[in-house]
Amino acid sequence: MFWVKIQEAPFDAELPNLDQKIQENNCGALVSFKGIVRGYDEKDPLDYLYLEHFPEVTEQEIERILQRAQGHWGIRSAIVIHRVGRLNIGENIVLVMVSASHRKAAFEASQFIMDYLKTEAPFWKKEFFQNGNSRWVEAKQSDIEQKKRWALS
Amino acid sequence: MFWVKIQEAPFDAELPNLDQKIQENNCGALVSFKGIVRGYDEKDPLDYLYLEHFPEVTEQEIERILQRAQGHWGIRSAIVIHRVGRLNIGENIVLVMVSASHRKAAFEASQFIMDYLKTEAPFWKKEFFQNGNSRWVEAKQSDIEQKKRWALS
Amino acid sequence: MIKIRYFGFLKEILNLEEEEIKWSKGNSQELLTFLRTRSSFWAESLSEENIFRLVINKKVIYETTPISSGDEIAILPPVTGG
Amino acid sequence: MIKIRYFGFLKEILNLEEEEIKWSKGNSQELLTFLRTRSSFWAESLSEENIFRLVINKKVIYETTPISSGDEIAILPPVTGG
Repeated sequence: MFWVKIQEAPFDAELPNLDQKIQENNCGALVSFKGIVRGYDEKDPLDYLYLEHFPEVTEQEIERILQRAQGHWGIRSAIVIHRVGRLNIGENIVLVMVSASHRKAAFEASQFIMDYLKTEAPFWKKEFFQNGNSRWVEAKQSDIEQKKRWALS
Repeated sequence: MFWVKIQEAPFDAELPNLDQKIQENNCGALVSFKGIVRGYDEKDPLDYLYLEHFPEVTEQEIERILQRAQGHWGIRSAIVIHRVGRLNIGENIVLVMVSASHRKAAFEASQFIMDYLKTEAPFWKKEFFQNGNSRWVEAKQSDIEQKKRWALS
Repeated sequence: MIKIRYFGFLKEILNLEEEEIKWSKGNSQELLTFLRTRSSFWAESLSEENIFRLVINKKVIYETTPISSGDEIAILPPVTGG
Repeated sequence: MIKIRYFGFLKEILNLEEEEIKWSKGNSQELLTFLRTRSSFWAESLSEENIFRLVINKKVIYETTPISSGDEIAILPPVTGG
Protein backbone atom coordinates (compact mmCIF):
# COMPACT_ATOMS: atom_id res chain seq x y z
CA MET A 1 0.00 0.00 0.00
CA PHE A 2 1.45 3.31 -1.12
CA TRP A 3 -0.11 6.52 -0.03
CA VAL A 4 1.12 9.96 -1.10
CA LYS A 5 -0.46 13.18 0.00
CA ILE A 6 0.49 16.81 -0.56
CA GLN A 7 -1.36 19.14 1.74
CA GLU A 8 -1.27 22.54 3.42
CA ALA A 9 -2.64 21.33 6.75
CA PRO A 10 -0.48 19.86 9.54
CA PHE A 11 -0.53 16.08 9.81
CA ASP A 12 0.14 15.49 13.51
CA ALA A 13 -3.48 14.74 14.28
CA GLU A 14 -3.49 12.07 11.56
CA LEU A 15 -0.51 10.15 12.94
CA PRO A 16 -2.36 7.64 15.16
CA ASN A 17 -4.55 6.55 12.22
CA LEU A 18 -1.55 6.28 9.92
CA ASP A 19 0.14 3.94 12.37
CA GLN A 20 -2.82 1.60 12.11
CA LYS A 21 -3.00 2.02 8.36
CA ILE A 22 0.57 0.98 7.69
CA GLN A 23 0.88 -1.83 10.21
CA GLU A 24 0.16 -4.74 7.91
CA ASN A 25 -0.17 -8.38 8.70
CA ASN A 26 3.11 -9.91 9.76
CA CYS A 27 5.24 -6.80 9.36
CA GLY A 28 7.82 -6.66 12.12
CA ALA A 29 9.23 -3.17 11.67
CA LEU A 30 7.78 0.27 11.25
CA VAL A 31 10.02 3.31 10.76
CA SER A 32 8.73 6.82 10.61
CA PHE A 33 10.55 10.06 9.91
CA LYS A 34 9.15 13.46 10.67
CA GLY A 35 10.83 16.63 9.41
CA ILE A 36 10.27 19.84 11.33
CA VAL A 37 10.92 23.49 10.39
CA ARG A 38 14.02 24.63 12.26
CA GLY A 39 14.25 28.09 13.77
CA TYR A 40 17.43 29.36 12.22
CA ASP A 41 19.78 28.61 9.40
CA GLU A 42 23.48 29.44 9.54
CA LYS A 43 22.98 33.21 9.52
CA ASP A 44 19.62 34.82 10.20
CA PRO A 45 16.69 33.89 12.44
CA LEU A 46 13.91 32.45 10.33
CA ASP A 47 10.36 33.75 10.44
CA TYR A 48 8.69 31.09 8.29
CA LEU A 49 9.09 28.89 5.21
CA TYR A 50 7.04 28.90 2.06
CA LEU A 51 6.90 25.73 -0.02
CA GLU A 52 5.93 25.63 -3.66
CA HIS A 53 5.43 22.43 -5.61
CA PHE A 54 4.29 21.14 -9.01
CA PRO A 55 0.91 19.45 -8.50
CA GLU A 56 0.47 16.05 -10.20
CA VAL A 57 4.16 15.86 -11.06
CA THR A 58 5.11 15.86 -7.37
CA GLU A 59 2.83 12.91 -6.62
CA GLN A 60 4.11 11.00 -9.67
CA GLU A 61 7.72 11.52 -8.70
CA ILE A 62 7.14 10.46 -5.10
CA GLU A 63 5.35 7.31 -6.24
CA ARG A 64 8.27 6.55 -8.50
CA ILE A 65 10.59 6.86 -5.48
CA LEU A 66 8.37 4.53 -3.45
CA GLN A 67 8.26 1.99 -6.27
CA ARG A 68 12.05 1.95 -6.35
CA ALA A 69 12.19 1.46 -2.58
CA GLN A 70 9.75 -1.41 -2.82
CA GLY A 71 11.68 -3.00 -5.68
CA HIS A 72 14.90 -2.88 -3.73
CA TRP A 73 13.88 -3.58 -0.13
CA GLY A 74 10.57 -5.36 -0.54
CA ILE A 75 8.85 -2.99 1.86
CA ARG A 76 5.19 -3.67 2.61
CA SER A 77 3.74 -0.20 2.76
CA ALA A 78 4.84 3.40 2.64
CA ILE A 79 3.18 6.69 3.40
CA VAL A 80 4.51 10.11 2.40
CA ILE A 81 2.84 13.32 3.49
CA HIS A 82 4.50 16.54 2.39
CA ARG A 83 3.20 19.92 3.33
CA VAL A 84 3.25 23.00 1.10
CA GLY A 85 2.41 26.67 1.55
CA ARG A 86 3.37 28.66 4.62
CA LEU A 87 5.06 26.71 7.42
CA ASN A 88 6.02 28.25 10.73
CA ILE A 89 8.96 27.30 12.93
CA GLY A 90 8.40 24.07 14.85
CA GLU A 91 5.72 22.86 12.45
CA ASN A 92 6.02 19.49 10.81
CA ILE A 93 6.89 19.58 7.11
CA VAL A 94 7.27 16.01 5.89
CA LEU A 95 6.35 12.54 7.07
CA VAL A 96 7.71 9.25 5.74
CA MET A 97 6.45 5.97 7.16
CA VAL A 98 7.62 2.56 6.01
CA SER A 99 6.62 -0.91 7.15
CA ALA A 100 8.64 -4.01 6.35
CA SER A 101 9.25 -7.50 7.66
CA HIS A 102 12.57 -6.54 9.22
CA ARG A 103 14.14 -3.41 10.60
CA LYS A 104 17.06 -3.16 8.18
CA ALA A 105 14.74 -2.85 5.18
CA ALA A 106 12.47 -0.38 6.95
CA PHE A 107 15.35 1.85 8.07
CA GLU A 108 17.21 1.82 4.78
CA ALA A 109 14.11 2.35 2.66
CA SER A 110 12.95 5.31 4.73
CA GLN A 111 16.37 6.93 4.46
CA PHE A 112 16.41 6.31 0.74
CA ILE A 113 12.95 7.85 0.39
CA MET A 114 14.01 10.95 2.32
CA ASP A 115 17.22 11.34 0.32
CA TYR A 116 15.27 11.11 -2.93
CA LEU A 117 12.43 13.34 -1.75
CA LYS A 118 15.04 16.00 -1.06
CA THR A 119 16.69 15.72 -4.45
CA GLU A 120 14.06 14.46 -6.92
CA ALA A 121 10.60 15.65 -5.94
CA PRO A 122 9.57 19.07 -7.34
CA PHE A 123 9.36 21.12 -4.14
CA TRP A 124 10.96 24.54 -3.69
CA LYS A 125 11.48 26.20 -0.34
CA LYS A 126 11.64 29.93 0.24
CA GLU A 127 12.90 31.23 3.56
CA PHE A 128 11.39 34.37 5.07
CA PHE A 129 13.60 35.85 7.76
CA GLN A 130 12.69 37.90 10.79
CA ASN A 131 14.63 40.86 9.36
CA GLY A 132 12.25 40.99 6.40
CA ASN A 133 14.59 39.40 3.86
CA SER A 134 13.68 36.32 1.90
CA ARG A 135 15.44 33.94 -0.41
CA TRP A 136 14.93 30.69 -2.25
CA VAL A 137 16.82 27.87 -0.59
CA GLU A 138 19.68 26.49 -2.68
CA ALA A 139 20.01 22.76 -3.23
CA LYS A 140 22.47 21.38 -0.68
CA GLN A 141 25.58 19.59 -1.81
CA SER A 142 25.29 17.37 1.27
CA ASP A 143 21.88 16.13 0.09
CA ILE A 144 23.28 15.31 -3.32
CA GLU A 145 26.17 13.45 -1.67
CA GLN A 146 23.82 11.49 0.59
CA LYS A 147 21.83 10.40 -2.41
CA LYS A 148 24.91 8.97 -4.07
CA ARG A 149 25.30 6.22 -1.49
CA TRP A 150 22.29 4.41 -2.94
CA ALA A 151 23.66 2.56 -5.92
CA LEU A 152 20.46 0.70 -6.65
CA SER A 153 20.06 -1.54 -9.63
CA MET B 1 16.32 14.17 27.54
CA PHE B 2 16.63 10.41 27.83
CA TRP B 3 13.66 8.36 28.83
CA VAL B 4 13.77 4.58 29.28
CA LYS B 5 10.81 2.51 30.29
CA ILE B 6 10.31 -1.22 30.65
CA GLN B 7 6.68 -2.17 30.90
CA GLU B 8 4.18 -4.95 30.35
CA ALA B 9 1.47 -2.72 28.89
CA PRO B 10 1.24 -1.76 25.20
CA PHE B 11 2.53 1.71 24.35
CA ASP B 12 0.47 2.65 21.31
CA ALA B 13 -1.84 4.92 23.29
CA GLU B 14 1.19 6.83 24.58
CA LEU B 15 2.64 7.62 21.17
CA PRO B 16 0.97 11.01 20.58
CA ASN B 17 2.31 12.32 23.90
CA LEU B 18 5.77 10.96 23.22
CA ASP B 19 5.88 12.82 19.93
CA GLN B 20 5.33 16.06 21.83
CA LYS B 21 7.78 15.06 24.52
CA ILE B 22 10.68 14.46 22.19
CA GLN B 23 10.16 17.32 19.78
CA GLU B 24 12.58 19.78 21.29
CA ASN B 25 13.28 23.33 20.36
CA ASN B 26 14.96 23.62 16.97
CA CYS B 27 15.23 19.91 16.28
CA GLY B 28 14.64 19.25 12.59
CA ALA B 29 14.35 15.48 12.50
CA LEU B 30 12.47 12.88 14.46
CA VAL B 31 12.87 9.17 13.72
CA SER B 32 10.87 6.50 15.40
CA PHE B 33 11.10 2.76 15.14
CA LYS B 34 8.43 0.37 16.28
CA GLY B 35 9.02 -3.36 16.49
CA ILE B 36 6.04 -5.67 16.21
CA VAL B 37 5.63 -9.38 17.06
CA ARG B 38 5.58 -11.32 13.79
CA GLY B 39 3.24 -14.24 13.30
CA TYR B 40 5.64 -16.94 12.26
CA ASP B 41 9.31 -17.69 12.27
CA GLU B 42 10.94 -19.89 9.64
CA LYS B 43 9.18 -23.10 10.73
CA ASP B 44 6.18 -23.08 13.01
CA PRO B 45 3.28 -20.67 13.48
CA LEU B 46 3.81 -18.65 16.63
CA ASP B 47 1.22 -18.39 19.36
CA TYR B 48 2.89 -15.70 21.49
CA LEU B 49 6.20 -14.46 22.84
CA TYR B 50 7.32 -14.22 26.43
CA LEU B 51 9.99 -11.68 27.32
CA GLU B 52 12.12 -11.87 30.44
CA HIS B 53 14.52 -9.14 31.50
CA PHE B 54 16.84 -8.13 34.34
CA PRO B 55 15.23 -5.18 36.13
CA GLU B 56 17.56 -2.26 36.95
CA VAL B 57 20.35 -3.71 34.82
CA THR B 58 18.21 -3.42 31.67
CA GLU B 59 17.55 0.26 32.27
CA GLN B 60 21.24 0.92 33.01
CA GLU B 61 22.38 -0.83 29.86
CA ILE B 62 19.88 1.01 27.69
CA GLU B 63 20.93 4.34 29.15
CA ARG B 64 24.52 3.46 28.40
CA ILE B 65 23.53 2.79 24.78
CA LEU B 66 21.72 6.15 24.60
CA GLN B 67 24.72 7.96 26.09
CA ARG B 68 26.93 6.46 23.41
CA ALA B 69 24.48 7.53 20.71
CA GLN B 70 24.43 11.04 22.10
CA GLY B 71 28.21 11.17 22.31
CA HIS B 72 28.58 10.13 18.71
CA TRP B 73 25.68 11.83 16.91
CA GLY B 74 24.80 14.67 19.29
CA ILE B 75 21.16 13.66 19.33
CA ARG B 76 18.82 15.87 21.36
CA SER B 77 16.50 13.34 22.94
CA ALA B 78 15.77 9.67 22.91
CA ILE B 79 12.99 7.51 24.20
CA VAL B 80 13.10 3.74 24.53
CA ILE B 81 10.10 1.71 25.61
CA HIS B 82 10.56 -2.04 25.74
CA ARG B 83 7.78 -4.39 26.69
CA VAL B 84 8.21 -7.59 28.71
CA GLY B 85 5.94 -10.45 29.69
CA ARG B 86 3.50 -12.08 27.31
CA LEU B 87 3.20 -10.49 23.88
CA ASN B 88 0.74 -11.65 21.28
CA ILE B 89 1.17 -11.57 17.51
CA GLY B 90 0.76 -8.11 16.04
CA GLU B 91 1.45 -6.38 19.33
CA ASN B 92 4.16 -3.76 19.58
CA ILE B 93 7.27 -4.87 21.43
CA VAL B 94 9.80 -2.04 21.29
CA LEU B 95 9.79 1.66 20.54
CA VAL B 96 12.83 3.83 19.82
CA MET B 97 12.41 7.54 19.18
CA VAL B 98 15.25 9.93 18.48
CA SER B 99 15.24 13.65 17.81
CA ALA B 100 18.20 15.49 16.32
CA SER B 101 18.99 18.62 14.36
CA HIS B 102 19.36 16.72 11.10
CA ARG B 103 18.01 13.54 9.61
CA LYS B 104 21.29 11.70 9.16
CA ALA B 105 22.03 11.80 12.89
CA ALA B 106 18.48 10.81 13.82
CA PHE B 107 18.42 7.87 11.39
CA GLU B 108 21.86 6.54 12.24
CA ALA B 109 21.43 6.92 15.99
CA SER B 110 18.10 5.10 15.99
CA GLN B 111 19.58 2.22 13.99
CA PHE B 112 22.54 2.09 16.34
CA ILE B 113 20.22 2.03 19.35
CA MET B 114 18.18 -0.83 17.87
CA ASP B 115 21.29 -2.82 16.96
CA TYR B 116 22.63 -2.42 20.50
CA LEU B 117 19.28 -3.09 22.16
CA LYS B 118 19.21 -6.39 20.32
CA THR B 119 22.71 -7.42 21.34
CA GLU B 120 23.51 -5.67 24.65
CA ALA B 121 20.37 -5.18 26.72
CA PRO B 122 19.45 -8.08 29.03
CA PHE B 123 16.21 -9.28 27.44
CA TRP B 124 15.42 -12.89 26.61
CA LYS B 125 12.63 -14.00 24.31
CA LYS B 126 10.85 -17.31 24.51
CA GLU B 127 8.63 -18.39 21.63
CA PHE B 128 5.43 -20.32 22.30
CA PHE B 129 4.15 -22.07 19.18
CA GLN B 130 0.64 -22.98 18.20
CA ASN B 131 1.58 -26.67 18.30
CA GLY B 132 2.32 -26.35 22.02
CA ASN B 133 6.11 -26.33 21.73
CA SER B 134 8.23 -23.56 23.12
CA ARG B 135 11.86 -22.53 22.94
CA TRP B 136 14.19 -19.76 23.94
CA VAL B 137 15.18 -17.68 20.94
CA GLU B 138 18.84 -17.96 20.02
CA ALA B 139 20.91 -14.85 19.44
CA LYS B 140 21.00 -14.13 15.72
CA GLN B 141 24.29 -13.98 13.88
CA SER B 142 22.78 -11.30 11.62
CA ASP B 143 22.20 -9.05 14.64
CA ILE B 144 25.78 -9.48 15.75
CA GLU B 145 26.96 -8.66 12.22
CA GLN B 146 24.77 -5.56 12.04
CA LYS B 147 26.25 -4.31 15.28
CA LYS B 148 29.76 -4.58 13.91
CA ARG B 149 29.22 -1.79 11.39
CA TRP B 150 29.28 0.78 14.20
CA ALA B 151 32.94 1.38 14.85
CA LEU B 152 32.39 4.18 17.34
CA SER B 153 35.23 5.76 19.23
CA MET C 1 2.31 27.14 -30.00
CA ILE C 2 3.72 25.63 -26.84
CA LYS C 3 3.23 26.70 -23.25
CA ILE C 4 6.25 27.09 -20.96
CA ARG C 5 5.88 27.16 -17.17
CA TYR C 6 8.55 28.32 -14.73
CA PHE C 7 8.87 27.27 -11.08
CA GLY C 8 10.65 28.31 -7.90
CA PHE C 9 13.28 30.99 -8.17
CA LEU C 10 13.20 30.84 -12.00
CA LYS C 11 9.63 32.10 -11.95
CA GLU C 12 10.77 34.92 -9.71
CA ILE C 13 13.93 36.09 -11.46
CA LEU C 14 12.29 35.85 -14.88
CA ASN C 15 9.19 37.47 -13.41
CA LEU C 16 7.21 35.04 -15.50
CA GLU C 17 4.96 32.21 -14.42
CA GLU C 18 4.14 30.99 -17.89
CA GLU C 19 4.29 32.05 -21.51
CA GLU C 20 3.20 30.77 -24.90
CA ILE C 21 5.62 30.78 -27.80
CA LYS C 22 5.52 29.67 -31.39
CA TRP C 23 7.14 26.30 -31.94
CA SER C 24 7.07 24.26 -35.09
CA LYS C 25 9.44 21.50 -34.11
CA GLY C 26 12.60 20.66 -32.20
CA ASN C 27 13.63 18.87 -29.05
CA SER C 28 13.92 19.87 -25.40
CA GLN C 29 17.58 20.79 -25.75
CA GLU C 30 16.80 23.02 -28.71
CA LEU C 31 14.07 24.77 -26.74
CA LEU C 32 16.55 25.62 -23.98
CA THR C 33 19.07 26.85 -26.55
CA PHE C 34 16.40 29.05 -28.10
CA LEU C 35 15.37 30.56 -24.74
CA ARG C 36 18.99 31.26 -23.85
CA THR C 37 19.48 33.30 -27.02
CA ARG C 38 16.88 35.83 -25.89
CA SER C 39 19.46 37.77 -23.88
CA SER C 40 22.46 37.28 -21.66
CA PHE C 41 20.06 37.54 -18.72
CA TRP C 42 18.05 34.60 -20.06
CA ALA C 43 21.22 32.67 -20.83
CA GLU C 44 22.40 33.16 -17.27
CA SER C 45 19.03 32.45 -15.68
CA LEU C 46 18.65 29.20 -17.61
CA SER C 47 22.27 28.11 -17.15
CA GLU C 48 22.74 24.39 -16.77
CA GLU C 49 23.22 24.56 -13.02
CA ASN C 50 19.94 26.44 -12.65
CA ILE C 51 17.94 23.73 -14.38
CA PHE C 52 17.16 20.50 -12.63
CA ARG C 53 14.77 18.93 -15.07
CA LEU C 54 12.23 19.54 -17.80
CA VAL C 55 8.70 18.25 -17.67
CA ILE C 56 6.64 17.73 -20.83
CA ASN C 57 2.89 17.40 -20.42
CA LYS C 58 3.31 16.61 -16.72
CA LYS C 59 5.85 13.83 -17.36
CA VAL C 60 9.38 14.37 -16.12
CA ILE C 61 11.89 13.73 -18.90
CA TYR C 62 15.32 12.30 -18.21
CA GLU C 63 16.83 12.75 -21.66
CA THR C 64 16.46 14.95 -24.71
CA THR C 65 12.89 14.60 -25.97
CA PRO C 66 11.00 15.97 -29.01
CA ILE C 67 8.63 18.86 -28.34
CA SER C 68 5.57 19.35 -30.55
CA SER C 69 3.13 22.18 -30.92
CA GLY C 70 0.49 22.00 -28.19
CA ASP C 71 2.89 20.63 -25.57
CA GLU C 72 3.18 22.11 -22.11
CA ILE C 73 6.79 22.31 -20.95
CA ALA C 74 7.82 23.07 -17.38
CA ILE C 75 11.30 24.20 -16.44
CA LEU C 76 12.27 23.12 -12.93
CA PRO C 77 15.14 24.67 -10.99
CA PRO C 78 17.02 22.43 -8.49
CA VAL C 79 14.56 21.09 -5.95
CA THR C 80 14.71 21.74 -2.21
CA GLY C 81 11.92 19.78 -0.58
CA GLY C 82 11.89 17.38 2.32
CA MET D 1 28.55 -16.47 50.89
CA ILE D 2 27.66 -15.10 47.48
CA LYS D 3 24.38 -15.21 45.63
CA ILE D 4 24.27 -16.38 42.02
CA ARG D 5 21.29 -15.64 39.76
CA TYR D 6 20.57 -17.30 36.43
CA PHE D 7 18.53 -15.85 33.57
CA GLY D 8 16.79 -16.91 30.36
CA PHE D 9 17.43 -20.43 29.15
CA LEU D 10 20.21 -20.96 31.73
CA LYS D 11 17.67 -20.63 34.51
CA GLU D 12 15.57 -23.22 32.73
CA ILE D 13 18.15 -25.85 31.81
CA LEU D 14 19.78 -25.58 35.25
CA ASN D 15 16.32 -25.55 36.80
CA LEU D 16 17.70 -22.94 39.17
CA GLU D 17 16.77 -19.29 39.55
CA GLU D 18 19.31 -18.50 42.23
CA GLU D 19 21.59 -20.14 44.74
CA GLU D 20 23.93 -19.18 47.54
CA ILE D 21 27.39 -20.65 47.72
CA LYS D 22 30.36 -20.26 49.99
CA TRP D 23 33.01 -17.96 48.51
CA SER D 24 36.05 -16.65 50.28
CA LYS D 25 37.77 -14.97 47.41
CA GLY D 26 38.51 -15.15 43.70
CA ASN D 27 37.52 -13.38 40.50
CA SER D 28 34.65 -13.75 38.07
CA GLN D 29 36.61 -16.12 35.82
CA GLU D 30 37.43 -18.33 38.78
CA LEU D 31 33.77 -18.47 39.77
CA LEU D 32 32.84 -19.73 36.31
CA THR D 33 35.62 -22.30 36.43
CA PHE D 34 34.36 -23.47 39.80
CA LEU D 35 30.77 -23.82 38.60
CA ARG D 36 31.90 -25.74 35.52
CA THR D 37 33.67 -28.34 37.68
CA ARG D 38 30.38 -29.36 39.26
CA SER D 39 29.60 -31.79 36.45
CA SER D 40 29.88 -32.16 32.71
CA PHE D 41 26.30 -30.89 32.52
CA TRP D 42 27.29 -27.69 34.31
CA ALA D 43 30.40 -27.37 32.17
CA GLU D 44 28.30 -27.66 29.04
CA SER D 45 25.53 -25.38 30.28
CA LEU D 46 28.00 -22.66 31.24
CA SER D 47 30.14 -23.04 28.12
CA GLU D 48 31.62 -19.83 26.81
CA GLU D 49 29.10 -19.51 23.99
CA ASN D 50 26.22 -19.81 26.47
CA ILE D 51 27.43 -16.88 28.57
CA PHE D 52 27.00 -13.36 27.35
CA ARG D 53 28.04 -11.41 30.41
CA LEU D 54 28.34 -11.45 34.17
CA VAL D 55 26.76 -8.84 36.38
CA ILE D 56 28.08 -8.13 39.87
CA ASN D 57 25.81 -6.24 42.26
CA LYS D 58 23.67 -5.05 39.34
CA LYS D 59 26.66 -3.69 37.40
CA VAL D 60 27.56 -5.36 34.13
CA ILE D 61 31.24 -6.27 34.06
CA TYR D 62 33.24 -6.24 30.85
CA GLU D 63 36.40 -7.87 32.14
CA THR D 64 37.55 -10.24 34.85
CA THR D 65 36.58 -8.71 38.19
CA PRO D 66 37.16 -9.74 41.84
CA ILE D 67 34.19 -11.26 43.66
CA SER D 68 33.86 -10.87 47.42
CA SER D 69 31.64 -12.49 49.98
CA GLY D 70 28.25 -10.79 50.03
CA ASP D 71 28.25 -10.05 46.29
CA GLU D 72 25.33 -10.89 44.04
CA ILE D 73 26.46 -12.31 40.72
CA ALA D 74 24.14 -12.77 37.74
CA ILE D 75 24.99 -15.00 34.81
CA LEU D 76 23.42 -13.81 31.57
CA PRO D 77 23.02 -16.00 28.49
CA PRO D 78 23.17 -14.30 25.04
CA VAL D 79 20.46 -11.64 24.88
CA THR D 80 17.59 -11.63 22.39
CA GLY D 81 15.60 -8.45 22.96
CA GLY D 82 14.46 -5.76 20.59
